[in-house]
This record gives sequence, structure tokens and C-alpha cells, in this order.
Amino acid sequence: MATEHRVGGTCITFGDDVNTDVIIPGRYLVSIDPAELAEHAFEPLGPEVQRRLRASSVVVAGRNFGCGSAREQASTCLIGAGITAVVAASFSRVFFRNAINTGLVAVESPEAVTAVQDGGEVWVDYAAGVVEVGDERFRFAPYPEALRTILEAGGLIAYLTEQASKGASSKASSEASSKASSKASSTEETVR
Amino acid sequence: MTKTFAQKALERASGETGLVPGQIVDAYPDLYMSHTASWRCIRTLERMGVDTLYDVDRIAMVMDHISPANSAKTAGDHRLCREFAERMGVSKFYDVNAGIAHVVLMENGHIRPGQLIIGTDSHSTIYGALGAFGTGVGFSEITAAWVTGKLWLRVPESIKIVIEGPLPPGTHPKDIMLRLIGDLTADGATYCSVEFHGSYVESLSVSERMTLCNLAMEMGAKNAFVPPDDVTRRYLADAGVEPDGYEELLPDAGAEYRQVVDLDGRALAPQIAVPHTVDNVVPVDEVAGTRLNQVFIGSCANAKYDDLVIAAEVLAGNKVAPGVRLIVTPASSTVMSKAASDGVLSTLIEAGATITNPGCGACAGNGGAMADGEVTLSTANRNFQGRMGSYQSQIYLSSPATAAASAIRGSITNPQDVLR
Amino acid sequence: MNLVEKILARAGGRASVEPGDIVVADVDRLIMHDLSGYLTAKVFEDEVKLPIRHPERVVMVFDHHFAPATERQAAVLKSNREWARRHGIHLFDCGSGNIHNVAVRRGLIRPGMIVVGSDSHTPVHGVLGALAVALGNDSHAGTVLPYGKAWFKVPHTVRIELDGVVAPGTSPRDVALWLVGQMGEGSMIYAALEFAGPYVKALPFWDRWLFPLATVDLGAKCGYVEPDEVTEAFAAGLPGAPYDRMERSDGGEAATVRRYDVGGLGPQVACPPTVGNVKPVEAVAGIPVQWAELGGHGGGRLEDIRLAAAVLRDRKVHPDVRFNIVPASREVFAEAERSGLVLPLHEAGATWFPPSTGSNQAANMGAMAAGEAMISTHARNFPGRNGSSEAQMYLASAASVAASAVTGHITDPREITADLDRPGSR
Amino acid sequence: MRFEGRCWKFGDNIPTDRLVKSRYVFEPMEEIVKHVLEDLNPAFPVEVRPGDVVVAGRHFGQSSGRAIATKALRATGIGCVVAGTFARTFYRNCFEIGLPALEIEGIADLVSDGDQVGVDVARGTFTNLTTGVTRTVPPADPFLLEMLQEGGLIKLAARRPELFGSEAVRSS
Repeated sequence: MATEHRVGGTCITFGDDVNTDVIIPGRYLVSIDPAELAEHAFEPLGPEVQRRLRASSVVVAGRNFGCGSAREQASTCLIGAGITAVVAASFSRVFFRNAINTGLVAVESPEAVTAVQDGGEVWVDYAAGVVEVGDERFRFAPYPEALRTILEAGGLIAYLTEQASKGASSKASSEASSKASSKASSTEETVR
Repeated sequence: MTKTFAQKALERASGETGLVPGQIVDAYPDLYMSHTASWRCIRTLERMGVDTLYDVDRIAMVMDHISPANSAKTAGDHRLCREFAERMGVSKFYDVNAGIAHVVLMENGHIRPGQLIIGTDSHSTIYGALGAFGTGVGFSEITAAWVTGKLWLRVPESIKIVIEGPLPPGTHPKDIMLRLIGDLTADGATYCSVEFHGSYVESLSVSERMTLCNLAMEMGAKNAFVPPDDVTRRYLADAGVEPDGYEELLPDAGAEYRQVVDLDGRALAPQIAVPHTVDNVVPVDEVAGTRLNQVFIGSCANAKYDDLVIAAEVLAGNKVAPGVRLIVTPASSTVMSKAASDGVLSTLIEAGATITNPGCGACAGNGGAMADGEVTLSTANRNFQGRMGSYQSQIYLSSPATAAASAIRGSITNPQDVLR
Repeated sequence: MNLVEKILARAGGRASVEPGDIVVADVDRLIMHDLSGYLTAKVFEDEVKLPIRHPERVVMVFDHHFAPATERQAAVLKSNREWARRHGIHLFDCGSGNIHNVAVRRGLIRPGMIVVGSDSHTPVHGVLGALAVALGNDSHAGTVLPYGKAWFKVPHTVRIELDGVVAPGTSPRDVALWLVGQMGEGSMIYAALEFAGPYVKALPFWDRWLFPLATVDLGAKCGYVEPDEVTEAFAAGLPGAPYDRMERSDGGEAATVRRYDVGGLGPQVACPPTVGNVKPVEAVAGIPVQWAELGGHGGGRLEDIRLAAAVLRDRKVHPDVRFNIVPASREVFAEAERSGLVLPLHEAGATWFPPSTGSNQAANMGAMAAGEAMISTHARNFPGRNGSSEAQMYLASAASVAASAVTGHITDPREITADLDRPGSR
Repeated sequence: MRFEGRCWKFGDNIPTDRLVKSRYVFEPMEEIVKHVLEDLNPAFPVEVRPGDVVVAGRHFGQSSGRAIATKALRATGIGCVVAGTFARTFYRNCFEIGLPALEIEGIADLVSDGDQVGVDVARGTFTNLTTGVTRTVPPADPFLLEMLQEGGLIKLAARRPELFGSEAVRSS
């Protein structure tokens, strides 16, 4: 799979402790469609924020971004809105997991967050472990290999499906993978 | 090398030894809990084209968030789960009438000390009340675990919280936790394993320990833990778990903690979280008199049997104030049974409470929605903007005692003022 | 004159009236629920803009919601509360119970009254010897609220006499369902129905309830049971002042009399898609159900709960069935608890819900997926009222509902137990 | 009170639930009107034109007493509704909200869906222009016709509040 390690563009900034009920209100969890979820992303903050979100590529936030529930749609809705990376001072752990597992780049860099201006450009090279804010470059600890593999596959399910089709899955899932392999190529697109 | 609970639990679940915080391991959970989100797992599995599961006996499904269905869509989602459970032989399937997943699974002996449990619910930290390692994940990870039996986990650092008691009358585990969340803030324990120790913790029932571990999530914890003891063992025996059916894991003396917090509960006043974050905590007296439209006694944090008893003690002989709706949602069918057997239910009914079916109820947005400008005092664990209806409504969080006292007065009230 | 004509003549300020006359009469009570009340209030505020003439006669009961699930619903209830408070009308908030049960239990319906409401089952109050008629929102907004009056066409009266001893395990609910099937849905349009005959007169008050309730299914304007000692005793036990008038017919006026022999009648089921599609339970026995519910206008009384408890004694709800119990009022729930009925039914696998109309129209609960089926004591079975238009609703007695909950399919309660009290003999 | 248009034919015992499902009750009328009778004939809400006539069998509009069902039908733009019999509250609501209604026994047997029909509600006449069949019935009570002409009960009461004094409107 071809890998593009550098993602980014115009950013939209938020403060500390942005919770999952703000990112995607519980009433919309009946959907798992990224586009449909994206329509309601950040709805509590009003239409102007939503419009700006959809025009942005990067979400920049303060501490504890994505705190609250374990809902995976908090990440999916951002992907649906066209966000390619989230840069935060820190993440709630479940949001961080969900981001990796749905294929959304999420990096912690309090220094970068401080340097960012709302609406400015932010780029993330997650292989190099660098956040670029204008001319400034901020380093962060690159992803462990295991996480990067999942991220680059486009998320956990896409990764597993890909593994299954390669016949290289873990021992535990080998039986399952053999069944999955025949369908894997056709399902990859929909999974991602 | 001395180890924390988290190190021991993840060594057990990964088969590796000598784990240190920060390390990432492949761990094999003992149980994968999915609630109403189960249908998403099933759909994801369908898209993967897989129908062989790693170990169906480790799957637990509880239809708790929207129970019963309030739309044809949700009714269809529930049916999908029932049919899947039937077809795949998921024996730990609990339907819309069972109650809140966490409470149901603990009551039914599915959670045991030392186990690793993952759940599609952030408050899966609650399983620490029985000495297990519980943590929340997204539905894709549950699906992946169904197939592969494992997931990656970062070995967390640990925080040790030592609480001394007893607490003054009218104060409860919820008050302790709110104070702690207020002090440590909403991300004070992010990625960490939170261990509860001390004389106060030892004196608590499993139900009360559930309140501690549940709310640890609101500090960002990865998991929470109360050391198993005789209280734990009795609870497990009542739930039908054989004494040799589990392995208690205790942190070593001298284990390394990122932080040790000592909390003296003996002079604690009732606490309340004010809108719109859980760590925005003040003593109840500071906001006493705030008018309420609704009081909700429910959720995995505070709608267990003990919680209803506490509420009933305050409500006995009183009536809910005119203009206030008091909604009581027992956490589980078992809780409802107990309350109906000993007069607690009668007391609540006579006081004017609306008793709903067991489940997540208003906490998961299935009931108790508010209109613009309305105010609810809730015993649940989140007060985020818009979580209960309108974005222009407000949620306060408190103990069942404070909730009951406030329902009587129609405004936020220190329960000590009513009990006295 | 008969009871209906006397009440209309008195309230219309006339010496006498005859069928076909249109009279404008004083309304004694307007009852509204949370849905219809909202619509009425909106029309009243938007188009009429006058004060409410007699706020003390107006009652609103929130029964379609016991805990709203959406902001939209919450906003409707909030608007209703503010409107009720602003105008000083009676308000019973969520969890009070079903509108008709609340109105009776709280002493707001009395013999001889003219009662109007936009709930189509408003005619049930004829059980107390009131003239109770369902009107639309515009009647309420246009004339009842501003003038305290409504226009009525004086109905012709049909007396329905029921006689005979029904089979064991058969309740008045079965008889009422059967009657609709026999007479035909919509067969009595505009009529006033007097329910009479030895079978009806031997019934206790809450069992009589089911006959005026069926009025709307027959298409009639109103229905009643001629007041007697049962009515008097019940009315005397209601809160508030005792009734000040008990109109009674002069006798023999009904132009038409229909006589039905209910001797040996067994349990009945109204099958989808309409209330008139009534069959003996044997004809549909065996159809799988995923849901069973005691509640709604046709159930949830203490009598129904007792019947269900009798059926479920030493038995369990089938694992494939969710059995909901929705008490008709807060009082019923409290009485059930005091009578020790709540725990055994809960432990048998039933789930208790707050007093309300339960799954009626799936406002707060009771949505079904395509292909699912429910058997209930509700009053309506039209497709689309409970989630998917492809879901099925069967209407039956409390005993049949409970029996079906035990087996997982529509079941004749007599096959489960012989331990069912003969209705009316208690 | 005269209308000419396409006949949309429906069966017996149609409940208000099929005119307006309860989940749409609080939607704006522009939204409600898109779903009127859709379960029974999906083409109806899409293709109905102003002046068209709904013809139904027995007991049309049973179930809820809410006027919203009649208001939604009126909002489709139909000229009037003709039925073998009407559910009582539905009939009452028609006049009270200003939707002309005419009751003609057995009318459903005289039309096919798609026929052109002509109706004069005030005179009580019905013509199937496609087949040439006609029917005449006694028109509705003058009080109701007056209500219709005013545009409904609220407008009538506003213009003639004295009607809602204690005097009878009309004696037979």
C-alpha cells in the first residue's frame, strides 16, 4: 500500500476538554456513515463552527480532546467532515484509540498547539514525528510500529481485512482469515 | 521487581512478563462487552465477511442504551443482535429488560478478579470494583476482538488514591469521587490505572466501589481498581462464582505509582458537579437554591440498590415538589426486584417518583430529555452540554441523597439539611 | 328523553331536544393529552387569541410520554406546561397515567357532565353517566376554550343489550372486542350507544369501562351505561364533592335495540390491520409474538394486573418475549405495589413501565421492527402505529396477553390455567 | 363548493394514522404533506393536484380525533373528500377546518382510481365524468355549510360569536 506520511492543511482550533457529546451528540449514534455523521459534528457549537470544520483539514485542540464516551463515531464524524489529522495537547485515551482504529492521524504536541493560529496551516508528518506550524517544526514521539501499521491500513478493520487477504494473520484468527480472504478485496473499500 | 495491579493484569492477559509502563502489548481479554452498539459490531463483522469467532463465550451483549426501542430502526438493530446471539450461540446475551450492561454482568457472575474486560462503553472502568481490569474501546475493536481474540494495549502508569473514612452523614462515594475529579481534573488520570486504597474503600460494598471505579473514567482513567477482599468474595459467591473460579491480583507493596493522592473523607461536605464539565465541582451549599425542573436517579454510577435505599431514606414521608419531575431508573432487573421486596419501591412511588424500566434511561438520552432553559440534577456521570436534550439546558451531578433532597425542595439542596 | 338528550337539553338551555337537532351546549370538562393538547394550544394561541373562559374546567394529562427521548418532545411538553400554568388549567405531568384513568381517579369526571376531549376514546366516560364526546382541536380552540361551549348534533340512540354467561377465562374485554367484530367497525356512526342488559349491569365499574371505550371503534358519537347503584357507589368514592346531578333516562326511548347473546363466548383477538378484524383466539393461536403489553386504554387497570398475575403464577415469561406492564395510573401502580403484585410479575420476567399510555403510537416506547408482533390490551392495531408499518399488533384481554407472554405465541389463556376469576363474579 | 378533478380512491376503514403517522405530527405542514396516505398509495402525496377529489369507502378517517389529519389532507390541495361514510370526528373536523366533505353511501363502488369526477358539496351532487354515473344526496346541515363557507369553525366563531351564546342554532 502506498503511504503518504504527511497530511494537513487549514486548521480549526478548539479549547481544552472537548467532549464526545460536543463532537457528535449521542442522538446521532444510530448512524455509522461518515458523511451523515459529519453533518452533525460539533453541532452544539453552532453552524458557523460546523461550516469552518468542513472547510478545514486539521483539528487543533487543547488538553483532553475527546473526553467522555467510547463512541467511535467521534472520530468517524471528523473523517466524514474531511479532517485528516487532529493535533492536541493531550487526548482522552479512548478517543486516541478510536482515531487510530478508524484511520485518523492523532498526535500529541502541546508545543505545536500553542504555536497554532486559528485558520492557519498545520501539517503532520507522522512517520518523521513532526508537526509543522508555519515555519516552526515540533517533534513528537512517532507512533509505535503496531499502531502505524493499523493507521496506514486505514484503520483496524481495514487492517484485519488486509491481513486476512494476505493470509498473514495471527494464529488466533487464522481460521477466520481464511474465510475472510475471498471477500476481502471487495469489502475493503466499504470498510474504509 | 514490584508491580502495580495494571502490570500484573496485563502480564496475565498478554502472557508476557516484566511489563513496564509505556510498553504496548497484545492482550487477550476474558470478556468483550458490547451494549446497544452491538449491532455496529455485527454489521462490521458482516462487512469483513467473517463468521468464525475467536471465542464466542467471551462475548457479552446487553441491550441497555435504548431500551426498549423507540424507533423501527432501533427495534431492527435489537433484533439483529438477538438473531446474531441465537445463531452464534452467544450465551451472555441480555435483552432490553435486563438493565445496564455493567451492573448486569457483575450481578450475573461474568466479571471476576484479575480478568481483562473490554467494553464499548467508557465506564467499563467500573469492573475494577471486583478487582478486574476494565477499559472502554470503540466498536471496531470489539469486532476485531471477536475475530482475533486480542487487542493492543499500552501498559499504563498507575495512580494510587488512599481514602480514609468514615464520611459524615449525608455524604456518599459519589461525593468523594466528585471532589476527587474536581481536584485532579478531567484529564488528571488520562492513560492511567487508578487504584483505590484506604480504610474508607475497604469499608464499602461492591456496589459503592462500583461508583468509585465508574467515575474514575471522568478523570480520564484507563481502568480502575479496588483490591479484592472478603467483601468481593461474598459478592462473587452470591453471584454464583466458585472461589476457585478466579485469581485475585493485588499490587505489590512498594509498587511504583506516578502519583499518590491521600484524601481524608471525614470532614467532606456533599459535592456537586455544575454545568458543563464533570470536574467543575463545588460543595452543594455553594449552589443550593438553584431551581430544578427534573431530578434523575439513574445510571451505572448511582442507580444500584444501595443508591435507591439512600434516596428512599431521604424521600420517606416526603413528596416531590410541585413542578419537578423525579425519574428513577433502577440499574437492573435485580435492583428492581430488591427494591420491590423491601418497601424501597413503595417509598419512591408514594413520594411521587416516576419509576421507569431498568436500563440506562435518561443517561443515554432515552428519556428525560430537556427543553431549552431546563435544569436537571442527575446522579449519572456526565453533565456535558446537550447530553440530555437541548444544548441550552443544564445538568448538575450529585449523589442520590442530594438528588432526593433536591427533588423534595424543588431546588438544589444539601441532604444534610433534610436529614437533620 | 334519554340520558344523552337530557344532558344536552339541560346544557343547551332548552326544555327538550330531538335527534338531529344541532345545539350549542355548555361544556363541563375538556380533557387533553400531551399531543392533542399541544395542537389545540397552538391553534388557540395562533388563531383565536382570547382568554380561556373556564380554565378550571380544562385538564391536561401528559400520558403519551413518561420521559421524553428527544429535545423536540421535551420542547412540546415544556410548551404545554407553560401554557397550562399561564392559563391556570389542571396539569398532570409525565408518569401520572393514562388521560382517562387520571381524569376519573382525580375526581374530574362526574355523572351528568358534558365531557369533551380530542382523544378519540373520550366517550369512555359514559361509564359514569356523563355525555362524553371526542371533538377535534378546532372545536376546543374555537369554542370550548373561549366560550366554554361546543356545538353538538343530538344523536339517535341505539341500545345494545348483552345477556348470557361467558365461558370461563373470558373477560369483558373479550366481549367488547367481539361486539365490535359482530356489529362492524364504523357501523354505528353518529349514534349514542346505551350499553345494557344483564351481562353489562352485573359488571363492576372498571369492567363496564370497556364498553363505552369501544364506542369509537363502532363509529358512534358516545356511549354510556345507564347510571345505577354501581355508578353511584363508585362516584361517591371519588375525591372532591359528590356529584350534584345524576341524569337518568325516562325509559324506553331507544329507537333501536340490538340484543346479543354472549353465552359461552370465549376469548377474542382483534387482528391487524383494523380493530374490527376480530377472531376467536383459537383462530390465531400459535402466531409468534415478540412483545406483550398490558396497558393503554384497554388495559393496565388493577383488574388486568391481577389477571396477569394469576396467569403468571408459578410461570415465567417466555425468553423470546418482552412483556411490558404499564399501569393505567399512578394510583393503580401504588395499589399494585401495596397488593404485592409488582414483585411476582417482575420476577416472572415482566417489565414495569411508568403509568402512561405505554406503547400507544410508540411515542416513548413500543417501536417494533418489520416482522415483529405484539399482543396487547391497547385499543388500536393500525399498521404504522408501532414503528414499522410491517409490524403486527393483536388486541386481546389481559389474560390472553399474559398467556401469550408465557408461551411466546398467541395463546388461549384457558390452555394455561383454569385459575382465572370469572369476570364480574369478584 | 364545486370541484372537478382526478379521483384518488381509497378503501374502507382508513385510520387517521395512515393520513398522518404520529411521528410526523409535530413536523411542519410542508413536511407532513409529503407523507399523507403514502403507505396506501405512494403516488398520492407526489402527484395530487389542486382540485383533485379523494373518494373513500366506509368509515373514512377513524382513529384519532386530531384535526391534523384533515388539515394535512386539505394541505395537499384537494378540493374535497367524498366517502361512503366518515368517522364522526373526522367528518366534524372537515367542516371545522374548512375541508369540504360529502357523504354518499356506496360511492366507492361508482369510481375507479384515476377517473375524472365532479362534486358539488353544497348541492349534494356527484358525477363520475369518466363513466357518466351521477348521484345526488341531501347536502350537509346548513350550519355546517355555513361553517365551510366561512373557512371553518374558528372563523365562524370570530365573525358570529353570538352563535356560542346559549341559544340553539337550529331546531328540527
